[in-house]
Amino acid sequence: MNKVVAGADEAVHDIPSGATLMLGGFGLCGIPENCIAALVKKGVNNLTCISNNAGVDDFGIGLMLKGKQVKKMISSYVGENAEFERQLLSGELEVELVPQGTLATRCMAAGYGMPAVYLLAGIGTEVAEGKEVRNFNGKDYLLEYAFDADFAIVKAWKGDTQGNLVFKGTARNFSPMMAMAGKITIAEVEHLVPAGELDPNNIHVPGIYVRRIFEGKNYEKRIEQRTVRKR
Amino acid sequence: MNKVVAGADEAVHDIPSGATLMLGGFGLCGIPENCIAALVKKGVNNLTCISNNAGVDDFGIGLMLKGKQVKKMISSYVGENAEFERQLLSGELEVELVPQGTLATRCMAAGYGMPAVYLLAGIGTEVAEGKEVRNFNGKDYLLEYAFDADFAIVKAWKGDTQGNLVFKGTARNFSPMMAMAGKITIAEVEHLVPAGELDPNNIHVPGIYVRRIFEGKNYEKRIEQRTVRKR
Amino acid sequence: MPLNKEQIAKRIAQELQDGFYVNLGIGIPTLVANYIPHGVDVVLQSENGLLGMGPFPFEGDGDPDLINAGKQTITTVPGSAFFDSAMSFGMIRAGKVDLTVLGAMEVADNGDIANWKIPNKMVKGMGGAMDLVAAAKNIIVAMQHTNPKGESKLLPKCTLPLTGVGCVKKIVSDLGVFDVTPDGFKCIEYAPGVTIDEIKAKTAGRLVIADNVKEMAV
Amino acid sequence: MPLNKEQIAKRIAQELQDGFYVNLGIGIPTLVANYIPHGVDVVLQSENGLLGMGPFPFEGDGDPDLINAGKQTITTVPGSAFFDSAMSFGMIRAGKVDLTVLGAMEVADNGDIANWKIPNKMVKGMGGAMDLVAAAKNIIVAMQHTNPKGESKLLPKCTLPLTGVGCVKKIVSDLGVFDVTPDGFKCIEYAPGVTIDEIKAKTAGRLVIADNVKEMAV
Repeated sequence: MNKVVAGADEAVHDIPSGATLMLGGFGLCGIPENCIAALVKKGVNNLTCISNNAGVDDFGIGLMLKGKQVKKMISSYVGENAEFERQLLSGELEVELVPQGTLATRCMAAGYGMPAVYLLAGIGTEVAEGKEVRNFNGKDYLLEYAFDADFAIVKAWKGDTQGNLVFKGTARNFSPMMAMAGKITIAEVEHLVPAGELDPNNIHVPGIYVRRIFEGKNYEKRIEQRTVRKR
Repeated sequence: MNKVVAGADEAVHDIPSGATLMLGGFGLCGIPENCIAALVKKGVNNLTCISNNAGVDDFGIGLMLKGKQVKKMISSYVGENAEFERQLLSGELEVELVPQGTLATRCMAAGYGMPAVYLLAGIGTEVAEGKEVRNFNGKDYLLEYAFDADFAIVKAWKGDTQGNLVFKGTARNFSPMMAMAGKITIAEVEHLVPAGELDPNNIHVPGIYVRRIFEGKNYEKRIEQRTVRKR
Repeated sequence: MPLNKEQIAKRIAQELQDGFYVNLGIGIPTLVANYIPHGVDVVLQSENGLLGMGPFPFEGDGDPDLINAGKQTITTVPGSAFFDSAMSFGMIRAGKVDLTVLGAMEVADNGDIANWKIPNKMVKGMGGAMDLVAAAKNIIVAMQHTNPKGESKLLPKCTLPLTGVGCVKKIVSDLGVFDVTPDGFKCIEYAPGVTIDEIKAKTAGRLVIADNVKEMAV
Repeated sequence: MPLNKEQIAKRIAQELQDGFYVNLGIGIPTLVANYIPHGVDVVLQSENGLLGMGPFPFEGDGDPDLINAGKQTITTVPGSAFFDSAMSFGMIRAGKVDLTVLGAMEVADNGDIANWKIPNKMVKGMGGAMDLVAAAKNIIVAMQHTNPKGESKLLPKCTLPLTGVGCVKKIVSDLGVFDVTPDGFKCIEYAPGVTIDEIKAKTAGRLVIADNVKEMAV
């Protein structure tokens, strides 16, 4: 069983144009920087990207948007990106906006082998249009379907050679559910350690979900809004 | 915010006869020994217990069965208990058998605010009788409802004064989902520590789900089947 | 004098009760954290995966792996816990968060809220707002009573696309405090120097004045 | 000579491929772990919340917080991970477990399986068996070919209440190895000293003999 690959290029080598990808991260926090760079270099296009956000003009998924590699974004919030806006308004880019909790839960449903779940968010709004509504205990819920992604690409803090992953702080966000949901899951980590070094009680994503893993390089870990107080 | 109670008696003081309880544990592994003892002492009855197993004759939920405190068990496996069998055959006790994964997921659904989920287990068997079947992507699924429990009672390895819980080994099993699902969740822990001592990256159940917490006493932690090999 | 943003935040902070788990939205709601009453212990939830959010970091600190839902650098308090986005919205849906404070473009007198989309403008998305308003058991809106053109934002019916229906329980605006009741907006407090007549003039939705209406203590 | 339990387990172990995640049921399936071929690296899943199950502990060891789904004390191997029951069955349902080996009272020639309930006997419950058979993508049954009365357990139709429908892919019995195919049980190997005639006599369900049927290497 060898899940360790040399680097990002090898990890994404078989991602074809037209694929549906899940990409972990919230804003620029916890995004798979190395894999995004490799996808930009590889030049695949017509991608459908399931990701809470779409990066900024010069970082994150924004780099893939700049290269016109993305056909459709499925996200909860896509501000902070001028090129995104241009492509959207010109019709080059398709966007499906999904409430953040629904986005997370549709990923989770896929990872848990549940084809669909009933969720509250969006009832009575345009998000509910065309969706099946069902009442349970006096409350209306929307039937929401599990996402179907060819690849999930996540970035973790630590990982081991068996594919076990541990995240740090709020960089965890969508990544565990996406890692569990992808047909093929690729994990880049800041620290790759031998099997047995991570505490088995504190694994966020068990290795069974991870097909390929590598230690990423030169993490920039850009901060979108550095907010501080005086000492 | 004070979640810490003096002990098991205080923790279960308001559990009334007729209540529906979730009890964590798999076999005798990870069961809330102190709370079970307090419930036996308190003598409440007519309880509905959602628990993967029903203990053995002289330990775990078996102690509550002996006192005829249980009206109904909702479990996946109830062997290993002669008194249980006697009460079941005599009609004193009602049993609802639920596939283990369905049991876990119906707890999870409650904790995640999902009224119902679609699951595979039991399709084509007597478990499916009377249940709604729906086809997704060519496969049939059963509609299974979230459990509704008045109290969830779990045992963790460590906990802090904010109610954050950490489990050890396979003693985790059903407890995290039950802790998340109960209207009122009671946690007994082997080690109660001040807030800030547990690593926030490694919390299995965040304190928001836990109403009462205490450090349990005299854990027996009985082993049901000690199986060993020669050195 | 209508309230300023800090005063709106300060008034909302008085709604906090000891032991509350609270989700604060972006903007004025974020400021509420600065006015938590002494002796009241609340835990702040950030829907990107944190319970126990602390203040912004000191200058020179700031961890890229530690941000709030507004993508700002933050800190944690002792007893905090990180979790994934599914669990985060799970606890919101399951009603474990006691209070949600958020901003709004419009609120209707039946509790409908619109705060995510303006037709013919670039739509950035609803983020977690729809999940929060659909599930939270107690929602307070922090908002200006009127828009920059002077038009009421407390309406008989929202004109903008809805974020959620019948969910707002209370509004604290620059002019006063309003409960959302079956009779419409019920004014229970007015800002110092603001008259009931001004509130009536600037509220387009159904408005009732509480018998015991009083001047807000700011 | 029909195979003994150890030989059945050993034959099933030959089905393991490098990198497989495997769930082994109670009884003969548990023994499969003792015969994993050299150079084949598999990870054992225990549905009570563990990936990376190791052998039983040495005498005098044994941790009450570390058991398998049969409630036996066990150990872990390097790279193991613990998780809760919901995630455990989630990974089973999502098809992440490559192979499930379990026992059966009856198997039908369409792949139906019965292994949890005998009418008029105390029913202990299905445990995780229904979840496993409903979702696993590859199920091998380890069983005796006949019951103590000598009656076939490979049937045209199960007589006992079902655990799952059309899910069994392969059977290793004491008499041979059988693929479950649209034509029924297909005998691909027979145990040393067991004749095809004996297999035919003891198989009640539809049976076909593979053209290249051979004696099992044990």
